[in-house]
Amino acid sequence: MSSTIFTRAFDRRVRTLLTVLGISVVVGGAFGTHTLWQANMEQGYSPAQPLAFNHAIMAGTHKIECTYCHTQALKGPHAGIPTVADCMKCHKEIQTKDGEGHLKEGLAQLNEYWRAKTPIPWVKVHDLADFVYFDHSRHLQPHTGLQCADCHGDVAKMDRVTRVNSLKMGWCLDCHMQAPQKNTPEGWTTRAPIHCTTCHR
Amino acid sequence: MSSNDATPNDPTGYAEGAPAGADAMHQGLAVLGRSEVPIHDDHVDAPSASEMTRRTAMKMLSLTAMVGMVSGCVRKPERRIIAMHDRPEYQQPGMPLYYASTWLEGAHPYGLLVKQIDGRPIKLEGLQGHPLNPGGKSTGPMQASLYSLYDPERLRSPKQGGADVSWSAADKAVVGALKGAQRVLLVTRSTLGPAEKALVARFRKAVPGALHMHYEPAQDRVRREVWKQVYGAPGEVTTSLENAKVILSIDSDFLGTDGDVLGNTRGFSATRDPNGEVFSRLYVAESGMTGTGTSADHRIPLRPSAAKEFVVGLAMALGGDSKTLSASAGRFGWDPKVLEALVKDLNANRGAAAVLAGPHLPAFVHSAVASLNATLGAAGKTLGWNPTPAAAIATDPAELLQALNAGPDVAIFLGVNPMHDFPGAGFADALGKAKFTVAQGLTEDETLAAAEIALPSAHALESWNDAAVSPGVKGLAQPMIAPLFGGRQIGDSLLAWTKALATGDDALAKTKDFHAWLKSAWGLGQTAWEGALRKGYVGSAAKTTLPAPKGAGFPEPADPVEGGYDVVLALHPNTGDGRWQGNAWLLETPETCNKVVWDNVAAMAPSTASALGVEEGDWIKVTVGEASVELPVLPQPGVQKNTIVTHVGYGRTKGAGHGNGVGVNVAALGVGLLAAKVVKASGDKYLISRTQHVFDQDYSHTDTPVKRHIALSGTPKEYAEYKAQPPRPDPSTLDPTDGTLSFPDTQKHKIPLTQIDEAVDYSKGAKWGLAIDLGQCTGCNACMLACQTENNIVIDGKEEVAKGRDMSWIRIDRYEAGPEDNPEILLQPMLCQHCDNAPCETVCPVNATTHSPEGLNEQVYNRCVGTRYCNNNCPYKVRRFNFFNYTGKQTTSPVQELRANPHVTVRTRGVMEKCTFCIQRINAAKFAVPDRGERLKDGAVTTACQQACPADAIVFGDANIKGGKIDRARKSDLAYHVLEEINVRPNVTYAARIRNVHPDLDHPVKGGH
Amino acid sequence: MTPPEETEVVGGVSGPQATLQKIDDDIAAPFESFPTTRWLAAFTVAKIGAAIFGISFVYTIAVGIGSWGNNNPVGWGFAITNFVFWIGIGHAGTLISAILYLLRQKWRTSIARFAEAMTIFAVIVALQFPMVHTGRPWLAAYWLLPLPNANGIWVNFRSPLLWDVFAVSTYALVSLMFWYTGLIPDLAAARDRATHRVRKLVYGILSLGWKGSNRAWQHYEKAYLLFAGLSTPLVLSVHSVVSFDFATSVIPGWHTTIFPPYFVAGAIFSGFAMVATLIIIMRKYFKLQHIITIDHLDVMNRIVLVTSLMVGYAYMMELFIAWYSGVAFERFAFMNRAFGSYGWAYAIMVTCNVILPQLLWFKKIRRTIKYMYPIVIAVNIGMWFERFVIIMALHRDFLPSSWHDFTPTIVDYGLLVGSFGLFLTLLLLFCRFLPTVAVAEAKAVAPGAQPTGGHHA
Amino acid sequence: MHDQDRKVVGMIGLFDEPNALIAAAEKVRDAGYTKWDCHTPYPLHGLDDAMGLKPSPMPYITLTAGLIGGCLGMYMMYWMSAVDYPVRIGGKPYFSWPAFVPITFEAFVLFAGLATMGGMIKLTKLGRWASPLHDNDVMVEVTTTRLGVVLEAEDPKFTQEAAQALLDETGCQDIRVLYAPEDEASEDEASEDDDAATEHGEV
Repeated sequence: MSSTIFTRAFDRRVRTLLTVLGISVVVGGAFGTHTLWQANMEQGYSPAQPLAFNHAIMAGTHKIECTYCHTQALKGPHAGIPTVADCMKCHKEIQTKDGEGHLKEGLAQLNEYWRAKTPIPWVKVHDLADFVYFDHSRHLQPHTGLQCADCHGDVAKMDRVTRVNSLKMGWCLDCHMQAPQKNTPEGWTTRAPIHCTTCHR
Repeated sequence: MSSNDATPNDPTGYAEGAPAGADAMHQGLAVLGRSEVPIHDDHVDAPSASEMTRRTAMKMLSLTAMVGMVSGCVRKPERRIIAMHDRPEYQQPGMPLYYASTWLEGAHPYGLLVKQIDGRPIKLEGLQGHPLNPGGKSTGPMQASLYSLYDPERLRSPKQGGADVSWSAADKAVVGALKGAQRVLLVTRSTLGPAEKALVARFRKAVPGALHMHYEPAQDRVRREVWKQVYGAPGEVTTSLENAKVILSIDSDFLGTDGDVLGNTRGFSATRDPNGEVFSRLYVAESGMTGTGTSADHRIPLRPSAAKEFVVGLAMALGGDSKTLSASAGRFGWDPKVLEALVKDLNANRGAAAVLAGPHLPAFVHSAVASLNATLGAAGKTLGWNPTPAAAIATDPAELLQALNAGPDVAIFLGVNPMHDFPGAGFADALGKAKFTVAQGLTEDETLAAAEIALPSAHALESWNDAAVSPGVKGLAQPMIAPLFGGRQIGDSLLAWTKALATGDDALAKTKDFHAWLKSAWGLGQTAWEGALRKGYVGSAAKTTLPAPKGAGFPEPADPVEGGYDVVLALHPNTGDGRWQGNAWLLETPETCNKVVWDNVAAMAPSTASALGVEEGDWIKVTVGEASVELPVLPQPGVQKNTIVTHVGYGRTKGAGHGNGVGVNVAALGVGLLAAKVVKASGDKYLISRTQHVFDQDYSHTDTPVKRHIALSGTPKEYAEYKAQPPRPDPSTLDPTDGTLSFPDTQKHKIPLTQIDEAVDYSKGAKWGLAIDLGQCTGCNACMLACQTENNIVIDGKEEVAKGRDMSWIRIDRYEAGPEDNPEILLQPMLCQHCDNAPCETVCPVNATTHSPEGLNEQVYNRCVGTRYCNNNCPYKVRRFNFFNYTGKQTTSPVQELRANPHVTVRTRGVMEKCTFCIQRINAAKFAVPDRGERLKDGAVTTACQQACPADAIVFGDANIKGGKIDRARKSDLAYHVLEEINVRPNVTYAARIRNVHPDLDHPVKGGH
Repeated sequence: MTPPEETEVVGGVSGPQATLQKIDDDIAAPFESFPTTRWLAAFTVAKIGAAIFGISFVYTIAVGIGSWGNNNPVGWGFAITNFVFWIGIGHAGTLISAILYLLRQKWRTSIARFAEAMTIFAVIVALQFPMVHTGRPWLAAYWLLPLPNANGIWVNFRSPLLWDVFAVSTYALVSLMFWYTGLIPDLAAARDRATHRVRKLVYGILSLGWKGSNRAWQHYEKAYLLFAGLSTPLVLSVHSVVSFDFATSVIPGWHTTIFPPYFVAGAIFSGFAMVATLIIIMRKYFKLQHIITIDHLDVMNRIVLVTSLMVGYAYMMELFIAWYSGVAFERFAFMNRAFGSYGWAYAIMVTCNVILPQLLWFKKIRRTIKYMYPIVIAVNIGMWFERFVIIMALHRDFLPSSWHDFTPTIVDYGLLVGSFGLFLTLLLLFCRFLPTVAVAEAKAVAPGAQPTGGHHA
Repeated sequence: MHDQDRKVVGMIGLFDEPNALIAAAEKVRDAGYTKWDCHTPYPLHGLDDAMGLKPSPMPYITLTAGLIGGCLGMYMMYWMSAVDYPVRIGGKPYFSWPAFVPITFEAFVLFAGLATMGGMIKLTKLGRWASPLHDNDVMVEVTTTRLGVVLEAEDPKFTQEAAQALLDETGCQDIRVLYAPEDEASEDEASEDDDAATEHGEV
């Protein structure tokens, strides 16, 4: 007699479908948000570099100060990447060979750049948007109490430099929003500014 | 910044490595071309090539150039840091270096301080302490020089017969033609430096038949000839207007285009404080409307062909016989009361008066003015004498035409463009008679295109040079960057040819290039040379006095023709004689008085226009002798009746980039002042693009004016009455930052301004404020161009401006009042007022515009979504919206990206922008000292507009410094805020202008004017 | 379109043929039968309009807002005019369904569903304009909401534009729920009438399994009443908030406290005019004259007349207050409104909104379709121009130096014309697939449908 | 299969006249039935009383949700503008509450509206499509023109005969037995997950 489509089985099917849909929307949304959350996308970026340079050896094993090579960090907005000539100031003499008597890979590459008189096209790891004006020297004033590693991570342990912090604005604000505190022996109390033109102009 | 901050340029860097430097540049460009970051619509692009370095050093390629590379990554595109191979001395990434130099593009070699970041010159300023512009001031064209440096239109290779050739091939061809040539014609600008002049002399020695001519398309040759005769030497009259109490200008735009405008403005503005020791009075009798006429206390519309009657009558009146003057006044419609006051003033201020006459007036007038000045005792007081001016007296164009018609073997044109701007007819034909033509210039302009050999010039900022700054002072110009397009400076061309021709001159043969020539000509030791480079000039100004004029007979010019028309072919306040016609910044900057951009128009009195039966945009035909041109009409109040004023240099067809096809070339008519026939011409309505349309601040739809009280002015008598008023009953009802009653309209400020919330406390740190003195502003546009350069402001073209979308962050509003034939003018520079109760901030839905704790109204481009609500709600309409991707549209070549100031974000489509009070400069000043919570000193920050303003009309600083510049400006009894009654609490304070009306004519004017 | 001639005079729902079955059949006829050529023709025209809208929209986004006539003083032009216009149109629906429901106006039954649908479509159309008017809608959609983000920045809750975001989205959502709630019993009826399996399935799913149970009717009726109660302050708030865009600014001609009531009255005015414009055609072509009677149109015309007087009063009042304030800028703004560059628009506005509707004082005009139709059309035009006139206050505000006129471009016209196309497309689809009159409600007020008190079988 | 082989889930009496239905409802109510319902194509005045239904709790749901929404809205604005990232705007305080009123109101309405919709769906048990009325093809009657009284077999007082008698007593001319669907008969017995079918008032 009845040919209705609205049977109990229909009800169950619709309900199952809705449940599955609901769960996938929630799970998918959470997964998508987590994946596309910009801070998460920025963290952990570790591109291959054109030259096999190893911070773990330089800053780790040999304990060379960061500013020995990144000379401008205390003086200006950009920390500065050493020029090939800067590298060669030491590496003219230091030409370490591996067990088989070959030059180490990075050194061989460096020599090649030096001979060709071309710069090294490093890949930017800590890359801020162009509309952000970050100044290294301002952040490395004594009273801030900041160390390079606070933002860049413990580079002295990194074979290849990895971005450990998102460097997104929310991350910046985490520090800038902190209450004033005494940071130096002289007892300066400062509070980092949080208004827009601090970083954008 | 003083010149002491300037770091000496390494003189050997470019000089020794010029070709390699150029190569490096080309490589750099190649990198740049590859790295060109496309202008994304959804991102705000910072200068993509921000850290390219250009200067010096063959080893260097570039420094921290961020190369956007396409990568398949979901992340942002991979970007590169190209560290330098080796770092040049002094260079710090992202930190500016300053170099002293000299600006050689005008007739007066002003000192120049070039700001260079990562090897790119990105901003030009006046050089503090320089003899010609000691305040470090600059003109608009000076500021805009950067545009032509990075102009992609520039010629990139020498050409022979239209085909690219190498420099050596081109030189070979030139030298080959010069060898054995009987008649050689060398045409240069009149502003050769001493070293170049010496080189020209050597060239003429090597080429015996060579004739050297100084060509200037719209020069003051006539005036200079008169001075030569009456003062006995080919010198130049200089001014010391700071000593003047009464100044009379007869059609001389001495604050805008005529003579040493920075010096004139500095001297004039020094006497314009109504509370100062001297408050000078300026009388201007002029034909058109100029910035000088705008600044006048009394302005007399003058038919330029009646200048003779004016001067003669005035001379006789000063001698006690005023009959001739009154007769002329009756005849030409001059206000007899003003003339009476003028004569009284001049008589009363002998020894403190000066008369200046415009360059286009006839010789007779100039000689009469010379004797008038002698009568007034101007010599040694208000007027001086420079026996060795930077500009030589230009050659009569007729001589040039004659020499060409004689069929020279070789004609060489260096840095001139007579094919376009030769006054009068016949140049093209005459040029055809030259057997071999050589032309050198920045771009392939009309002359270069017509020449057999066309050579690219290096820009003045890529060249070594020197200049006769003033008696006893020599200026030095040093290259700021290796030639971007492989150009060569004119001196190097001359040197190369002379070396090839002057056989047997060992010393010359050993001179490697013009740099070496210059260095040997200066003859300084290395330390002294570096000192000179560091300073930008050597020597100190010697005192010279204006000689007594000798009577010289000049023919009396013809009387004005009844019913005829005078045509004045004037210099444009921005593009001058047309030499900056390829400079789109200058083309888009509005003309001071009629606010026209991208055009030269026939400005005429509205009554003349109606007599001719024409309206704005109609065409007239102007006929002088055989020649005639058609011009679009602009009725402009204040222009003398039966006089057409237009500007020279327009109508370029080649090599001007955006300037090609802009305006009408009027050179065919002649030069200066001409008598013409004018009739209405047919033609479609022409779109005249103006940045301002309504000039009446009391504009109303009825007979009753709407009193808006935006730009305020008054007379001394009104000011005295105002000062005598009792203090306001309850000052506490007003904003404490305001402090005073506004002058002269006290009525509106009786409204108590209250606020429901407690006002934000700004007393802790700095509170930035700006003050503008309307009495000082001459409308020279230097602030606009300084702002444009500093803040990466785009140009968007004539059509966009016509739609009401001009992009300037600072504009100069102009208000006219009174009779149409001679209105009173008020100028008001208008920029973001940084209101404490900013209405724009409240309405932004995304917090893209906010307030800083230091009182700045901040605009964050990368947060802006572009609702335009902020600009709607801005009472001052100072916000500018990127309706299109203007940055992308104006950037026709990646080389232009080098021009951008890397410290200011480049804006893209859909983003609102506005004045930031040069936040990058504020931050730089803060970062220059340790962050110990100390207050910056007063004057530690200068905004770009303030730094450029030749009249010092703009002051910027921390209002919280008691007794500081801003504090003083705000406490002035002339200070007021525009639209104070809407309680937005602006941080820009204006000082009302006092017109120093002669006491006999001073009567309280009803209303705000 | 010319107004259809009124051929049969039907006494209203109380007509003798109006049994429940007849109501069902008549209302269901349009969506149960194959589309007529008329419908197809109308739909084609509407689709072309919608295509114009789509092209203009995409072009704007591709090129930039520069393709419009907007400039620096006039930051808002046609787009915001259209936005306010369509939001205003949307008000009649909620007003009819909510306020008249609360006031127990039974005549609303015949037009409520259609008016509600119109509300939703008008709001959909209106929402396009704030999206497109930034030129970068992807940012506008994402940044205008207070969503957590890695940049740690929030929106500005002080901005009337953000109030708009909340008000309009709440309004859209609540209107949609209200409309859908009303549709549920009718969808159930459609489900049970349907013969085709797919139709049955679709209507069945959409009806959420409505069974006409009185235990459901009890909560349903209460919920419907609550929706009406919520919608009433909401509808008043939405246009008040839209008016705050202008009223809270400092611009002379905008900075006016009368704006909220004035805008609400204007919205009802334009909404009713639009309902009348469309329903006159609909009742003719779907032969619903006995359900949507001339009496209903008469009542609507009276409301148009009343609201016309309200906006007329507002026009006079703002002129008076401008004069009375003594503020030079305010006085000028209103002088300029009447005599400035856009004086012609002001003249159209006053003529269409105040002068022409006065004809509705005459009963004959109120009850004759060929007379009333031009009037309601004129009101639609006039109310568009009212918003245009208000926004054009921007072209001459404080400083004469920055005054500049606004000249619309072809893209501006494309968006304006296209918005009607989009609206009609949605409306025609609605007519095609859903009951245009609230069936259950119509049945409930049919003669003999309710128990007579005291009667016992 | 014959009807008598199938499980009876209830009985429906169909009326054409509202007064008759009201009277019938009163009779069923007075007879002490608990699991029964009336089905009408439109809301019938007085039927709630006739059936003896308690007032709907909808208003409390709406009000509570609205108040929660309003408070959340204001708190969100306070937290975002004054706590998490205070930004100075137009010289106003960080917590400029007058400007937050419109959105507070909108949040009230939004939450209230959503809760009303949700509450209505829950209370009216929407989202359940299956019904013996569908199975026995009587749904179309009660959603278009006719009025029905349904007595459920779940009711303790229900027997086919008693129900028939009660409906006869109301003067009903069209009384039909509602059978369980044939293919689902057995399944229906054990359908514990389908609690809806056994719930009060659900048919």
